[in-house]
Amino acid sequence: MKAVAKQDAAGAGGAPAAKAITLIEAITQALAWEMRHDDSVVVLGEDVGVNGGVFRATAGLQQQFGPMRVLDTPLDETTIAGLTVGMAAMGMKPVAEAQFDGFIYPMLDHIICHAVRFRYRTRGRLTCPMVLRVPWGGGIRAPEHHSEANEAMFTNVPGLRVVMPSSPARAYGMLLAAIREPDPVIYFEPKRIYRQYKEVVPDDGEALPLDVCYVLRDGSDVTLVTWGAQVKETLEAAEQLEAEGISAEVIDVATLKPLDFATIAESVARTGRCVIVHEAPKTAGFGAEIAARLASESMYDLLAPVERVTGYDTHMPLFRLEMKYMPSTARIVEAAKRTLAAS
Amino acid sequence: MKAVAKQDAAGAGGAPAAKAITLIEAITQALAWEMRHDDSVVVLGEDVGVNGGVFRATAGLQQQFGPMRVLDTPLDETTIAGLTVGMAAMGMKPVAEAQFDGFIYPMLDHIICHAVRFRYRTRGRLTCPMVLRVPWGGGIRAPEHHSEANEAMFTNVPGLRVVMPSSPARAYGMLLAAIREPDPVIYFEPKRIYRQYKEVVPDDGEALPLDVCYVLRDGSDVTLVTWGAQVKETLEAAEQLEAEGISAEVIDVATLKPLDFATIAESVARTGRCVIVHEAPKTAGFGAEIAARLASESMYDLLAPVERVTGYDTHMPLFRLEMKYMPSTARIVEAAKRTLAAS
Amino acid sequence: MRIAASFEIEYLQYLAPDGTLAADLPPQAPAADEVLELFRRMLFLRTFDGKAVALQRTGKLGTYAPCLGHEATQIGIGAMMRPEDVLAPSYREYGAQIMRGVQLREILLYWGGDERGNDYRNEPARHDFPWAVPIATQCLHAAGAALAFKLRGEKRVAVTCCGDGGSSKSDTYAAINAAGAYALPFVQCIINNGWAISVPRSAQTGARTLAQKGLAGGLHCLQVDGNDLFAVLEGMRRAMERARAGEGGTVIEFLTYRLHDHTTADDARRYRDEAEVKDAWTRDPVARLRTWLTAQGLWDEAREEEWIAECTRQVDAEIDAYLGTKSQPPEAMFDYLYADPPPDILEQRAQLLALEGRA
Amino acid sequence: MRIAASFEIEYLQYLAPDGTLAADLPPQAPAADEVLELFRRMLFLRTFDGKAVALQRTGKLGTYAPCLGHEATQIGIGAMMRPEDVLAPSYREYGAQIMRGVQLREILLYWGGDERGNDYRNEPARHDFPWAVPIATQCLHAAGAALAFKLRGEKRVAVTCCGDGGSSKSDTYAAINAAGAYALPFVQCIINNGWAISVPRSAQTGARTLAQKGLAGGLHCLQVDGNDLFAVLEGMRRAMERARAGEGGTVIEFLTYRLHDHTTADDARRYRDEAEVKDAWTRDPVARLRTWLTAQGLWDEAREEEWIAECTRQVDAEIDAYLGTKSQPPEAMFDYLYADPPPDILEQRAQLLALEGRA
Ligand SMILES: Cc1ncc(C[n+]2csc(CCOP(=O)(O)OP(=O)(O)O)c2C)c(N)n1
Ligand SMILES: Cc1ncc(C[n+]2csc(CCOP(=O)(O)OP(=O)(O)O)c2C)c(N)n1
Ligand SMILES: [Mg+2]
Ligand SMILES: [Mg+2]
Repeated sequence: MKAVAKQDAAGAGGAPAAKAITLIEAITQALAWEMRHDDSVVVLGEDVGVNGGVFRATAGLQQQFGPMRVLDTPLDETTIAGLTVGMAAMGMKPVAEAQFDGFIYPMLDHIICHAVRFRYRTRGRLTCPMVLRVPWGGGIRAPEHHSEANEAMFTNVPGLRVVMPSSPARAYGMLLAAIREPDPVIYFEPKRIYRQYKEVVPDDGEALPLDVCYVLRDGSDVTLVTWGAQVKETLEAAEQLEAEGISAEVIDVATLKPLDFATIAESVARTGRCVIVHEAPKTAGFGAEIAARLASESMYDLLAPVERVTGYDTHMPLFRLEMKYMPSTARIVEAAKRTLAAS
Repeated sequence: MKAVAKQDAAGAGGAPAAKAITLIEAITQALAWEMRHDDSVVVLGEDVGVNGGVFRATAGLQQQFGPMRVLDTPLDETTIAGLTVGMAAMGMKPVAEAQFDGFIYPMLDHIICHAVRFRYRTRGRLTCPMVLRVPWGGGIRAPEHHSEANEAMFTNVPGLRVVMPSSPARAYGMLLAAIREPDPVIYFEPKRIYRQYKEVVPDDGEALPLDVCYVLRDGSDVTLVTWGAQVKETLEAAEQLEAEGISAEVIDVATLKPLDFATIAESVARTGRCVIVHEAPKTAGFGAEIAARLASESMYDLLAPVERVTGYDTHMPLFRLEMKYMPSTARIVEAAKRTLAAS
Repeated sequence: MRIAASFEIEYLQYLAPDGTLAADLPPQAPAADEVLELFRRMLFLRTFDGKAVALQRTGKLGTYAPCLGHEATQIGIGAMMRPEDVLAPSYREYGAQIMRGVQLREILLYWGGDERGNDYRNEPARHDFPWAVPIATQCLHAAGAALAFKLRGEKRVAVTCCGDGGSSKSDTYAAINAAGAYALPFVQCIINNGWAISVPRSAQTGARTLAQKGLAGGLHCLQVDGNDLFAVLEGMRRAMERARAGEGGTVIEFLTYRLHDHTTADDARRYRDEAEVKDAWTRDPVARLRTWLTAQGLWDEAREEEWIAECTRQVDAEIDAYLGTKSQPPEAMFDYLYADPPPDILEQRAQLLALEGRA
Repeated sequence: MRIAASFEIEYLQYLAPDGTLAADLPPQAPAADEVLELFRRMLFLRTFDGKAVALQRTGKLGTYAPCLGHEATQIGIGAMMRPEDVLAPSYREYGAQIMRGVQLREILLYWGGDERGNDYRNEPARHDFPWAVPIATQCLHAAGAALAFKLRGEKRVAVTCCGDGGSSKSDTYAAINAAGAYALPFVQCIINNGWAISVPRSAQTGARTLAQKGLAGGLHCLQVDGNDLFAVLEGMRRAMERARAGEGGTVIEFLTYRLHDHTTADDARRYRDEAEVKDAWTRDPVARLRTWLTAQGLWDEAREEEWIAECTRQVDAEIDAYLGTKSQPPEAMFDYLYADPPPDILEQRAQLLALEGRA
């Protein structure tokens, strides 16, 4: 599956009448495609049926595929996770929706103790091809527990794949890949940019790889590494830096686990500087893993200390202060300049 | 609470008739001391009562303090976590036991969504002074799920304290501190060294700080950083290195969150080299955070790439292969030498 | 056929939907003037609820979960608790909370995105649990509180609420199980309003009643008409007395209806038949009690008008207090994180202040 | 008094502890020769169990969870399943598993620290779930399997087991709830052997029976004498028929007793009265059925001696196969991790090989 895929597939396909869609519409489009082409794909979660999901990601799917393919579940995340594992072990391809990032903790036991272990535990006799879709992160003025950036805790779990698309095209291609993947995938959806912009995404069933980072912008002075909704601020920062004559490369990690470190290392080998941007708290956030690999595998390339621009090591505040919590464009620009001043 | 405490308190106190005890006996001793001196301390968990815990950490406590202070719980980790939070919010100091590391995942929801948030959420009106004791790690030829090193997932959680003692004296002093701490503490117990050796630990009620690393051995060529049961192999590695004329400093992190990075940085400033050793899988293990901070705060001190010697990014195998999974003395020695060859 | 065990679950209803008595009032029913006072609280709650929705619609409040239709259940639950008891609510039990001293401005602050809303200033709410958004987790906290009371020998009861959706949650089952295992002074209120966002009660479980979930843990079980204040009070009275007498916990299912959308972020027309809502209005808890009180000669249109005006004044004053509350400074996100904040946290706090130009 | 709902839970027992009939055998009871065959399996299981414990005591096996006393329950459960059904066991249901083709060498490999023990080679076990150590998580997997069967229109039943301790676990409640909500072909066997390690059944819950946990989800509930093979078979028959007929799930509580320590790592004398164990032996499922079969003229000491000798031969052959199985090479820990292993994993695998001098 590994491939040099630095560009989105968008626009490349020959599907008819492709129209511009948002990130969340791309998710719906991918679900529908795969459900049309694979009978074993089943969608389940709270309010995913008639209501089409609280974010409308599954809008219309129950009407299209019926209540035996799109299932509302009882209100219990343990139930959703456990059912999903059981269904997957029996040869279905369940795509479960977590309603919000803050409600996934009761699912961890079944993911960590079972989903990622069935293949290993039974020496390949049973497997667990499931996808857990998780609307992720802050910035939508939602109530408590609706704005968590908790991807890091999954990245230490063996056997898992953890991805987070940040564009409509990547959302489409990576969701198709996630459903087709024979092992469990956590698919984080940056909800702040669900409807940020539209992009033409041909509905051609073309999957994207689940193990490559995307270089969104080339640059030569500093490498900005990020994922999810922060792609927005990071690209803005790169533009501001350009205005000041600083050339920033922007990498969307997109696939956190397994990590395509080669793409990051190659960039840092050229720039000598790296700023890692993420919304989750700094300490032991996934940025730490990237910085750690730089410290060991790219040490001699580094011209300046690795910077991390992240959420603070406190809780995501209620919404009056949430934007003060998150990495801002200004903080990214400042950190990038620090790396340039350092050497 | 921050203090320069590079030596154990062992031997320093004036308590009568101190005798040499194992790490697990030190835990029992600390529980008994604190229960004698604070009526609000209550111990709960599966089999902690008459049976004294499957590892015997609570042996004798129910006889001493009665069934209203030492409670067997129904067999449900969600229950244990939720009851603990509720009791703590009502002014008790519950010390909950998880029977094994592999069974704590159903507890995460109450820890992450509530225990660490009550103070924050209510602006100090309610708090959650609780301790979760978790027998941790592999190497005892136990069945599946009894040998997990899952500390990293807690370290990205704001408001939590995460500690792991690796000697009887530290086990005693840090458990007292954990119980007295007004905020929730995850107290990991490296079960492989529960009975590794005995040490005189005066039963004097003296707590140790919860935010310092311990320098177990001074050295000048390379800094070996570790925690938990791997302290054993790391100290052995330091001895082997010494025999080859290499002076290794050994730091027991002991308190993972908050991290006393200053002690590590100070050491690396002198040695210029760092090997981080842990049992958990490498990717996004807590070693990543330490390496990341070195990459950003100690970059100019580093004379060689930071090395991580860790468990592999796979599941802890069943016991026939478990020792092949864990960082061995040989792997640590080899990594240390690599850092010396590098510069 | 040998029978291992058999069970019966009682149903309580005194006031029929049309406001006439369906059964003799229980001997312990409160005096008419006390009932009148509770009715006033129901109207107060409804006044507040409507204004909170309006505030949200005009952008002055975040997402808000209305309690329209739940007035009898909520006010009745709060009314039967003593100050020393403890309440562990979900996110919707304003009525019960108001009875315990929670201020409207606190409710508004919380839904307005400000943590201070959970810092209830008045007793006895001050020792109650805050709103719990993760469904039903509060049920286990209440069981933990009840366990603390029992271990300390205190005569206090822990009362908790969850919805029909919440009754499916592992935590609710766990709380019921623990309450039974330890014979705790614990009351699990299951507020069955027919819907969990878009999922109807029928899709949550195959159980005939939600009350019977208590049987799984050996608790006492009751089903009551949650739109009948008398039934709510009587059900709660029995449960609280049992708990105080050391006889253990009770699960009460309150049958009511969510007359509004789930929250202001929801549009129930997507999944719910308007006819069902219309029908539910015929069982409105407020109208029903009004009819009865009017028949008793204790209420009339003039008194209602006067009282609504008074409610409006009080609610508006609280709204003003809410709107006049300045946001916390950004560094508040670091406060109350740890009793004893570690250096890294203090450093990040300083960084934030510097960024704000206030270093 | 108005009753919202009422319930009765039936208790099944046919063979009394003394081996005489306590009630007429059910019409659907298997013929005597079939019963005899199942009795032979019970003896086979007991022979294996004793030898497994001995293997552990001599250092040739890791921690092992014996099934002494559970023979009638386990063999009966396995006997009533069809090949196309699926079993999601805990860690102790060897009897049911053997009925489905799991080999003794596989059981031994698993407890001997080798993942290959879970790679059941024989049908129909090959599509069953592996042992589940995290208590009761398998119950939800069975519910998920049952949901898959229902969605695909397959006439298959998912059967799962947990203990009395496991009946307290959130997952068990969740499975029961889901089975009721979706009306699944699901059978939850609660094997009440009196103890969860050191915690007695009485400390797990306030419920009078464990069977009644099914009421919480609207499932059918049964309590059976788990030491009476006839009762086990009849209880399972009813549950399986209901499930196959699309009538939904059943919870069956099997009353049995853990005659051994919890595992070979446990010492039950620390917490359990020897007198209780002695008393439990008077209800031994094997002795009871032996008495009945002997009374029928179908069994005697000579036949028992001969069969035990045969069991010993078969078990010993399996033990030899186990002891003769070479450990997996260390790099096996990287295999079967991902279908498509990422480069980092392949690199770590290569590092391990290099360390082993096999690069
Ligand atoms: C653990 C968890 N999962 C999902 C949600 C999202 N959610 C909020 S309210 C709700 C429905 C609750 O329904 P019910 O329990 O009946 O209470 P009601 O809202 O009707 O009062 C859901 C699914 C949540 N808050 N917590
Ligand atoms: C989630 C979880 N918590 C704790 C344990 C440790 N443990 C193993 S067996 C057991 C007791 C189980 O008792 P029961 O369910 O009655 O089954 P039995 O062993 O009697 O067959 C416990 C606590 C575990 N395996 N999983
Ligand atoms: Mg509801
Ligand atoms: Mg048991």
